[in-house]
Amino acid sequence: MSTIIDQFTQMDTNGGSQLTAKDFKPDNDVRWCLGCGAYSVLYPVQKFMPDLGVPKEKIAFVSGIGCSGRFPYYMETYGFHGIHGRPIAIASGLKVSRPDLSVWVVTGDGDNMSIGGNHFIHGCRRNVDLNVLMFNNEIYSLTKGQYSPTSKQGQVTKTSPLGVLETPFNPVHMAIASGAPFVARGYDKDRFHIQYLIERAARHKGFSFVELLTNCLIFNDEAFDDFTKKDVRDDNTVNLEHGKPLVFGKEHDKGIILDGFKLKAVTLGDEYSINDLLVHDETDSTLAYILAGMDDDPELPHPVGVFLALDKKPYDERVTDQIAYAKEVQGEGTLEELLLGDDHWEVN
Amino acid sequence: MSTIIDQFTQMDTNGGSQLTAKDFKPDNDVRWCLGCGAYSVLYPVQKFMPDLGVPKEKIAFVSGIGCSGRFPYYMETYGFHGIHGRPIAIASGLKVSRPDLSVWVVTGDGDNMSIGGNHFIHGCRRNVDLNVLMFNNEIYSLTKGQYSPTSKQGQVTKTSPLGVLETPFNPVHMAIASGAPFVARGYDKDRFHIQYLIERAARHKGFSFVELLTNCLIFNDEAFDDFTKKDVRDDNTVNLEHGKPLVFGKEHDKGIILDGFKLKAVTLGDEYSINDLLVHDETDSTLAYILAGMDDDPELPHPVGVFLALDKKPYDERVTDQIAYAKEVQGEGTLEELLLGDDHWEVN
Amino acid sequence: MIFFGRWTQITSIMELTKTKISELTVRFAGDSGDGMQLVGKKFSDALASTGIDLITFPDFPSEIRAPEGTLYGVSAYQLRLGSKDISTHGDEIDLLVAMNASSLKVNLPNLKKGGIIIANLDGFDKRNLKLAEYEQSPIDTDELADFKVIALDMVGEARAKLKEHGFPPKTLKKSKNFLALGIVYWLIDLNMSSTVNWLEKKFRKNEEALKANTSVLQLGWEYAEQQNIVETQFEVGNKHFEPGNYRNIAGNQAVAIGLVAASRKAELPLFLGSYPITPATEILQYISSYKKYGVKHLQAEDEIAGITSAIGASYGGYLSVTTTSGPGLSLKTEALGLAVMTELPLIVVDVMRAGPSTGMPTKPEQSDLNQALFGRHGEAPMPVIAASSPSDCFDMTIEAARLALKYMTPVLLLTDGYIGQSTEPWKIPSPAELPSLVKNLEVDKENFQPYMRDPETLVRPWVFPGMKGLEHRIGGLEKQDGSGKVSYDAANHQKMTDIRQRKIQGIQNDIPDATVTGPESGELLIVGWGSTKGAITTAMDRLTEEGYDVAHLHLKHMNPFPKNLGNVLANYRNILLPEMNTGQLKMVLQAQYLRDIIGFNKVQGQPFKASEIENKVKEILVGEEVMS
Amino acid sequence: MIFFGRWTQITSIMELTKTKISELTVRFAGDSGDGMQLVGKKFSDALASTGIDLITFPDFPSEIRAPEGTLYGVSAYQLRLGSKDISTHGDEIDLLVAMNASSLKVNLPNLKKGGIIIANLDGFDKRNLKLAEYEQSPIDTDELADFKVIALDMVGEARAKLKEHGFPPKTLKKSKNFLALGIVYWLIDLNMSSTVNWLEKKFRKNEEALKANTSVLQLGWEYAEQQNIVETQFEVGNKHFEPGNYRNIAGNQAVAIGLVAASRKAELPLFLGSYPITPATEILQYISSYKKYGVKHLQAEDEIAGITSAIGASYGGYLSVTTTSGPGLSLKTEALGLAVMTELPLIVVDVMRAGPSTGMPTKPEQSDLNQALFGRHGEAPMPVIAASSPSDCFDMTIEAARLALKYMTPVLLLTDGYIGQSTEPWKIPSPAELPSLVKNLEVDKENFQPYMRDPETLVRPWVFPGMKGLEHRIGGLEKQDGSGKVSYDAANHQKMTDIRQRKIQGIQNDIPDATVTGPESGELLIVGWGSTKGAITTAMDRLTEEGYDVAHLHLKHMNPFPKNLGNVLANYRNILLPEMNTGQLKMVLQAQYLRDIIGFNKVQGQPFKASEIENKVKEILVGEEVMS
Ligand SMILES: Cc1ncc(C[n+]2csc(CCOP(=O)(O)OP(=O)(O)O)c2C)c(N)n1
Ligand SMILES: Cc1ncc(C[n+]2csc(CCOP(=O)(O)OP(=O)(O)O)c2C)c(N)n1
Ligand code: SF4
Ligand code: SF4
Ligand SMILES: [Mg+2]
Ligand SMILES: [Mg+2]
Repeated sequence: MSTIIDQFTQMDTNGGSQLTAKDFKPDNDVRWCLGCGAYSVLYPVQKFMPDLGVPKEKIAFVSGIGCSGRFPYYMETYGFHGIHGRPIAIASGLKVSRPDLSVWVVTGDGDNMSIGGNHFIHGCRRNVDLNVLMFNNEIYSLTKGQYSPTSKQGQVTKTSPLGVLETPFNPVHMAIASGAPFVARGYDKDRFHIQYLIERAARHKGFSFVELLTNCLIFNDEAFDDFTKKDVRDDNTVNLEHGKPLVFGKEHDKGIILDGFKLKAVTLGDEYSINDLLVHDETDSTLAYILAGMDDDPELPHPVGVFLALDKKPYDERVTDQIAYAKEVQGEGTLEELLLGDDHWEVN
Repeated sequence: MSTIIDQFTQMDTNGGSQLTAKDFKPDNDVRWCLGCGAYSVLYPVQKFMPDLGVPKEKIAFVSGIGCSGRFPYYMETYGFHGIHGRPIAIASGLKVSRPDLSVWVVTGDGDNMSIGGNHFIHGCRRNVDLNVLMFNNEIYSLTKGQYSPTSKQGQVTKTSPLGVLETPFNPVHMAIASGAPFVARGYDKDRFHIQYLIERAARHKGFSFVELLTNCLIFNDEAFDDFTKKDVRDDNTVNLEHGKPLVFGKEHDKGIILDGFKLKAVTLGDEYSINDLLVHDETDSTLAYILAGMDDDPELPHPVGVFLALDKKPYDERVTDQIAYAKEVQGEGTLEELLLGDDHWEVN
Repeated sequence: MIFFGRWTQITSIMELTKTKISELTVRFAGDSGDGMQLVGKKFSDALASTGIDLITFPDFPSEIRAPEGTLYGVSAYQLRLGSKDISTHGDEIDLLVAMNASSLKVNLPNLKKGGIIIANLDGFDKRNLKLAEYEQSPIDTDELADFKVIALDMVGEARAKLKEHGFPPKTLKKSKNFLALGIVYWLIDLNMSSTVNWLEKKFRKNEEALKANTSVLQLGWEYAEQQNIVETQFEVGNKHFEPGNYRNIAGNQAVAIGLVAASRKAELPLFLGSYPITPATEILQYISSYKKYGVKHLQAEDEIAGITSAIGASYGGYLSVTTTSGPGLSLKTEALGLAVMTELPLIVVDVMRAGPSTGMPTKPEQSDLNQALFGRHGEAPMPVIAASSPSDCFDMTIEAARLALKYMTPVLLLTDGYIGQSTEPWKIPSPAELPSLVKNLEVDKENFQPYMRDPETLVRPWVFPGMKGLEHRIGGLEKQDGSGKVSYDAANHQKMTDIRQRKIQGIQNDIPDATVTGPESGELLIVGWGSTKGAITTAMDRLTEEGYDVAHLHLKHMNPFPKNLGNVLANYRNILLPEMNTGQLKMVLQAQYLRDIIGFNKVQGQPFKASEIENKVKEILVGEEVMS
Repeated sequence: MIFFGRWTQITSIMELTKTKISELTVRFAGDSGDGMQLVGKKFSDALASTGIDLITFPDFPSEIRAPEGTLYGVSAYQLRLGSKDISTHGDEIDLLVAMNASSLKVNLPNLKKGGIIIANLDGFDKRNLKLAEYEQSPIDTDELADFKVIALDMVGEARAKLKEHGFPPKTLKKSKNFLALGIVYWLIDLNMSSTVNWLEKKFRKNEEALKANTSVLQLGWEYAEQQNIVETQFEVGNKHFEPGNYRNIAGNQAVAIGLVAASRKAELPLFLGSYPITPATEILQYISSYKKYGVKHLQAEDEIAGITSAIGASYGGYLSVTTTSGPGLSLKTEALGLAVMTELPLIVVDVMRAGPSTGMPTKPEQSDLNQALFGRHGEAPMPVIAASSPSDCFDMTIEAARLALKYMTPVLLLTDGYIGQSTEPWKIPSPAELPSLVKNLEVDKENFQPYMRDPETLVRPWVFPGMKGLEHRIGGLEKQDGSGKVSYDAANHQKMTDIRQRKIQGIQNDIPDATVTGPESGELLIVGWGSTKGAITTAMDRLTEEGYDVAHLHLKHMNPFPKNLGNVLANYRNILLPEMNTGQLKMVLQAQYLRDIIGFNKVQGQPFKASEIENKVKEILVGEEVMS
C-alpha cells in the first residue's frame, strides 16, 4: 500500500553524499561538561554521517534520559528525546513502521541496563534494524553520581558510601546472550576507532549494539584510565579484528591463545609464534562470548572492536515480508471485505 | 538490632523435619488443567519441603501472574501472589529484609522473560538468595495462547497466525550472562530429576535459577515431546553431572567432546572412548554457557541438569555485613545522634 | 409448572401450539469442556441471520480448564433475543441449558420462576452431584417445582442414535452440546440450516465428524418433537431491521475493525503496539490476523514497550494504537505523558476489568475512569471517550482516531470486558459512509517550527522523518512555544501548560451536544456512560411505559464534556448516575457543574440489570424502595 | 542610589552607621563552578546558628556543568533572613552577589529597586559579556542606575593578598567565592567564626588551603570595611527562638531522618526500595548513608522494582518505603494497587517536579495531586498527605508511617522540589517527644484469618512469614472477606470494595480537624496545601497588618479530608486556592463540598511569591487589580 507517508517523504529527496560533518551540527550549544567522553562519540558520528549516504531527513536519533540522552539535540537530523529507559522501544516502533529510515539509539548504562534492561534484551532478541550506541560511564551522571548496573563492586558513589554490593553487568555478554547479531565496543580516547565501529554498526543490517566507554569527569573520573590511557592502552587492550590473530602490546609482542575454551595471554617469542594465536571470527557467537569474558580476568587485556557480526534478517524486514506473504496467499484485503466478515447477512 | 520481627517470629519455632509432603498441601483444589506440566513441579516441591529442614512458617513462595502464578495457593506455607512480572523484585525485598526465610519464586516464561525480564536479569546479577522456578511452556497460557519470548520462531499462536518472527531467548544463556551463580534445567516428564534440581537450588546460597520445561496441553501441547518423551529422551538429552563425562544415549553409547570451544556428539567405540569426553564442571561459567548453546544445534542433545553452581556471597548477606561493618567502624547510630546531626546549635 | 411471564398467548393443552414472544433470555451452561461458548455463538448467529435481535454475553470461569464438574468451573453463554430492540443480555433467565449439576446450581438463582430447564442427566451423576455440593439430585426433589424441567441423558440418547449410523462412541461426549442445541432450536422453532452450513464448512474434510454432529443436532430437534417436551413452542417475531448488511459483532472485534477502517479513511498505515491482557487480548489477536490488510503490529515485551513503540510509530507517521486493560493502563501512564508533551496522535484502548490490582480479570467494571482522566504525573490533559455497546466500539474507535489525528493528541478510549465480549447484530457501514479523517500534514515550510500552531485549534503540525528540510528534535522536556526547543523558562511553561489544556478543552467545539432521550426537563435525568447504556435503555423503556417522568443522557465524551452538558443537567431536579464503580464520573460532574448527583454504584464485576436501575428510579421518584 | 525599602532607621552619611533590618533577601549567583551553593550554605548556617531566622532556596541549572559564563549555566542560592518568622525565600532580592555577567543578567529582573549588587569584575570581561549577550558592560552603562553597585576584581584582589602570604596563584580562582562571602558578612556585620570553623575542619589536613581560604574570606571583610563600600551596615536582630536544639534542614533530609525516627518509634526495621530521580534522589542518598542505623536499602533497577521490593519487605514485617518524583510515581501506579489489595503498610514519597513527562526536572510543581489521589486502575483508595515546609517534611513522614502502620495501607506523602531542597532552622525534637506508632501485630491465633478485621477501623492484621501456624496466601486477586481466599463472587467484591473505601475514609476520625489562622468566618479563606504555605503565610501577615479580612487554612491531609472541612469552608464567602497546578485540589474540593472555589494557579516551575498571593487577595476583596 503506497501511503501518505511516501507522498510526504519521497519528494525531492536526494542522497546525502554532498553533505559534510558540518551539515549535521545544529546551531545550538552542546551542553555537556567540557572534556566529557560523550564528545568523543558525537564528533565521529557527525563525521561519519555524510558517508552513510542517507539524506539527513531520513535519519532519526532516539535517546533516553541521562547526559547521553541529549545527543539528538546535537544532530541536525530528526531526533526524539524519549523517556528514561525506553529509547529502544520507541525506536523499534519507528523502524518497524518506517524501514526506510536510518534509526539510531543513544542511551546510557543506566538508561539501557538499569530501567531499560528489558527493552535492551528484547531489542537484541527481536533484532529490529537499529544502531544502538550505549554511553557507558559506569555511573548515573545526570542525577549526579549514583551507581549504575555497570559500576564496579566496591565502588564508592553517592548511594554506595561504603561501596557497591553488586557485581556489574558485562554489557557485551548481555547483548550476545540476548541474541544481538552485531556487538562492538570502543572507548572515548580512541575516536578514530569509534568512527570505525559506528560505520560498521551502521552498515550492519539488524540490531547493532555498540558499547562506548565514555569518561564522566565529574562523577566517575578516570574509570577507564587503567586501560584506555595512551601509555597503558596497548598493553591493556586487545583489538578484535575479523580473521586476524589477537595480538596486543606496545611492541605487538603479546597475544591471546585458546586453551580448550580458556583464553591465555602469552608473549610472542620462543614458545609462541603468531600462528599459535587465536584468530578472531566475528561470525561465531560463542567465541564472541568467550572473548568478552576477558574483562573479568586481570591477567588479560580488555577486548575492544567488533565482537560479533552475524547475518540475521531483521525483524522489520520480516514484518514486511510476512505482510507481503499474507497478501500473496490470502489476497490483498479490502476494507469492505473486513467490514463484512465471514458471517454477515443481508436485510432487504 | 533485635526487632519486633524476632519477637514475633522466634516463638516456639521448631525444625521442619517431622513434616511430610502432606503438611505442605493446603485444603483447596489445585486448579490447573488435568495433565498440566505444572503438577510435575508442584509434587516434587511438596515432597522435598520436609527435607529442607526449615519450619514451614519460615518458607515463602512468591509468584507472578500466569498459570504458574497460582503455585503459592498450593503450598501450605506463606505465599504471595504478586503482579505480572514482578515476583523477583517482591521476593528480593522480602529476602533482603528477612534473610532468615527460605524464599522461593515461581514464575513463567512470560512473567519472567517478557514483562519481568528486567527483574530477572537484575535478580541474576544482584544475587539475592532466592530459588527461582521458571515454568517454561513456551506460551502465555493464562491469557489463552499468545506467543512468549521462548516460543519458537515460526510457531503459530493466537497472535502469530502466520508464525512468530522473533528468535526465542535461551533462558539458561540469559541467566549465566546476567551473573546468576546457580543455573539448572529440568522437564516435567522427569519429576525425580526435578526434585533433585530443586534440592540443589535450595541448598545453593544465592540466586538459583531453575528452568522447568512444563507442557501446556491446552495451548502448546507436545512442545518438548521431541526430546522429553520416554522413548526419545535418552538420545535427545544429556544430563550434566559435575565431574562426570557427558554421556548420553539409550545405550550410554554416545558422548560430547570438546573441539576447541565447540561441542560435538560422538559415538563411543573405536574412535572415542569415555576418556575423550568432556567432563562437566559446574563451577565454570564459560563452560556452562557453551553447554547451554547445545539447544541451538540440531546435531546435539538438549542439556539438562545443573549448568552452573558458583560460590558467590549473596546480596542479602552483603547487606547484613555492610551494616555490621558500618556499626563497627562508625559506631551504632542512635536516633538522637541522627536527629541532632553535625551542625546543630542550641538556643537557651 | 410452566409460567410464561411475558408471553402473549397460550393455546390449548394437548395439541402443540405456538406462543408468540417478544423477548427471551437463554443461557447455555456447562463445564469449560462442554462447548457452551460454541453452541451459544452458533445459536446467536442463526438467530441474528433470521432477523431476530439479540445481545449475547459469554461468561467464562477464570480458570483455563477448571476441574470438571466444579462450581467454579462453570462456563456459560447467555443471550437475550427478541422481536424488538434488545439492549441487554437479560436480567433473568427464561431458558436454561444445564449440562451438569454445578451449572444448574450456579444459575438457578437467576432463573425466572416458571422458566425452562434443559438438564443433561449424564451430568447429574454421583460425582457431579458431589462436586456441586448437592446431597440429592435436585431433579429428583421438589427443588425445581417452580420450573419446567426437561431432563434427558444426552450422552445415552446420542449413543443410541449414533449407533444406528455405526459411528464409534468416542465422538459422543464431544457432541452432546449439539443435542442440547437441537432442543433449543425446536423450542423456538428456528431453522437450523445456518448451523448445519457451518458444520459443513468446518468438517469439510472429515465426513464422519460432520455426520455425527449434524445427526446429533437433528436428534435434539427430533427428541423434543417426539417427546412432546412442552405443550407450546415459542415463536419469535422478527425485528424490523433497516435494509442493509448485518453481522454479529463483539466490542473487541469492533475495535479491531474500527482501527483498520480509521486507518483506511485517514489514508494512513496502522501500527499496534500491545501486550496481551484479559479482556483486551482479543483486539491484539484480531489485529495480528490482519496482515493482508497491511497492518503492522508488535507484540511487545511489556505494556511500556507497547505504548512507547506505538509512540515511535506515531512519530513515524502511522496511525498508532496501544490496547490494554487496567493493570496495563497503569503501566502506560508515564508514556502517556510523553505523548501529551510531544503532541503526537495515539489511540489508547482500555478494556476495563474489575480492580484494584489483578482484581477479577474476567469481570467487567468501569473503575478506570479516574485513571484515564487523572492518572498521569504533571498536567497532562487528553481526551477520554467511552463506547456504550459492542457495535458502538466501532464508532468510538473511529472517533478516537478522528480526535487523535485532528488534535495531535493521545486519546483514551474506554470500553469494558462486558461490551468487549458481548455481541449484538451490527449494521455494517459501507466504507464510503465512514467519515474521512483530518490530518495535520500541511506545513508552511518557510516558517516551519515544530510547535507552531493553528491559531484556532492550537494544533501543531505532524512532521515526521523523511520530510526534507524539516528536521527537528522533540521530546519529553518542556519546550519553547513555537520552536520546540528545550525551555526552563517560567512564563513559557505557564503558556505551554495553558495551551495544552486549551487545545483539549477546545475539542468541545467539535463534538456533538449532549442529547437526551425522553423529556427535555423534569424530575429525573439518568446520566450514563459506557456499557451501562443497554441496561439503562431497557429500564427507560419499561419506566416510560409505566408513565414515569425520566430522561436519559448517555455520555460518550468524558473529557472534554459536551458544551451544553451543564445546561442540560440544569433542566432536571434529580440526576441519577449508575456506574460500575464507586462514583468516578459523579465526582467529575459534581466538580465541574457543582450539582449534587445521586450515585448508583455497583462494583460486583457484573453489568447492571435493567431491573436494578428501574427500581432505583422508582425509589427516587416514589420515595419508597421497590423490591427487585 | 541606595534605597532601603523596609529598613527602619538610616543614620547620618559619612560615618559608618548601622541600619536595623527585620528581613533581607540575599542571592548568590554565578557559574556552576563558582561555588555559590557552598557559600550560600555556609552563610545560612552562620546566620541560623546566631539566632537569625531564614529560608534558603538553592536554584541550579539543569545541566551538570553548563559551559562557563552562559545564561543557562547560572547557579544561584537565595535566602531570606530576618529577625522575625521567615516563611519564604523572598520575592525580591535586596542583595545580589553576581560572579559574572550572565548571573547579573538573569537575576536583575528580581532585584529590588535600590538593592545592592556585589559584582565580580573578573566575570565581566569580553567573553563573559558576549555569553551574557551584553553589548557593553552594564557596570559601565547606566543600566544599573537604580541600584548600589559594589564592583571589584575579586581575582585580582585575592591574588594580591595571597601573594603577601606567598601562596601559589592556582588556589585563586577557587576561593573567590569566599571573598564575596566576606563582603556579605561585613555588610550584615556578622561573626564569621562558624565559617572559619568549618574551613578548619574541612582543611584539617591541608594547612595551605585553609590559610588561603580563610585569608580570602578575611580579605572580603577587610575590603568592604576599608573601601567603605556602603555608608551603613545592616544589623539583623535575633528572632526569639524557643529554647532547644536547632539545625538547618532541607525537606529531603527531613524525610530521610523522619523515616529512621518512625522506624525507631515503631520498633520496626526500615527498608527503602528506590530508584534515583531528581529531585527525590537525595532521600535515597541520605538513607544509603545510614547503614550504622541498621537501615536496609535497595537501589532498584527501576521504579517498579523500587516499590515492589518495598512491598516485599513490608510483607516481611519492615517499615517500608519507596521514594520518587512524578515520572517514577507514574511507573509505580500498578504496584500501588497491589499494596491496596494486600493491605500492607507502605510509605510512598513523591517529591513533585514540573511536568508533564520529563517536564522541567529541577523545578517544583504541585501537579501530581491528581495522580496521587486517582492514578490507579480500579477502585484503589489510599491516604494522601502533603508536607508544607522543609521541617514539616519530618512531621509528615512520621504521620505517613503512623497511618500506614495503623491502617495497613500504602500512604502517599507529597512534597516538592522546592521544600525538598530549601532549608530552614528546625527545632530538633528529642526522641522521647516523638509519638509512638501503633502496629497491628496482635492476632487471635485460634480464629486467625488473614482478612479478619478490627470491627472499628476495619484494619486487617499484619502477619508476616515466620509467625508459626498463621501461614496463608495473599495477592492481587480479589479476596474473600475474612478468609482472604481468591473470590470472584459478585457480592463479595462489592463488600470488599466498600470495606477498602470505608477503611480509608474512616481515617477522618483519627486526624486533626482543619484549623484556620485568622478570623473564623468572613469574606475570604485562603486554602492551601503543600509548599505554598510559606508564601501564603507571608502574604497573610502583610494582609492582616493592612487590615484585610482574610483567613488561612492549610491542608495536610488530602485524602481523607478532615471531618470538619466542609463546615469550615461554609464559614467564608469566598475561597481562594493557590496551587502550583491548574486546579487539582480545587476540583476535589468542589466535587466533595459543591462549593465554588477561586483557583489561583501558577504553573511556572517556581514557587508562589507572597506578593502574588497578596495581590490576588486584594483583587478579590477590593475588586480591582493591584499591580505587583
Ligand atoms: C522514570 C524515570 N526515572 C528516573 C529518572 C531520573 N534519571 C534521569 S537520568 C538517570 C540515570 C542516567 O544514567 P545513565 O543512563 O547512565 O546516563 P548518564 O547520565 O550517565 O549519561 C536517572 C536515574 C527519570 N528521568 N525518569
Ligand atoms: C500488567 C499485566 N499485563 C498483562 C497481564 C496479562 N497476563 C497475565 S498472565 C500473562 C502471561 C503469562 O504467561 P506465562 O508467564 O508464560 O505464564 P503461563 O500462563 O504460561 O504459566 C499475561 C500476559 C497481567 N495480568 N498484568
Ligand atoms: S556530568 Fe559527566 S557524563 Fe554528564 S556531561 Fe558532565 S562529564 Fe559528561
Ligand atoms: S492452560 Fe496450560 S499451563 Fe495453564 S493449567 Fe492448563 S495445561 Fe497448564
Ligand atoms: Mg551513565
Ligand atoms: Mg508460559
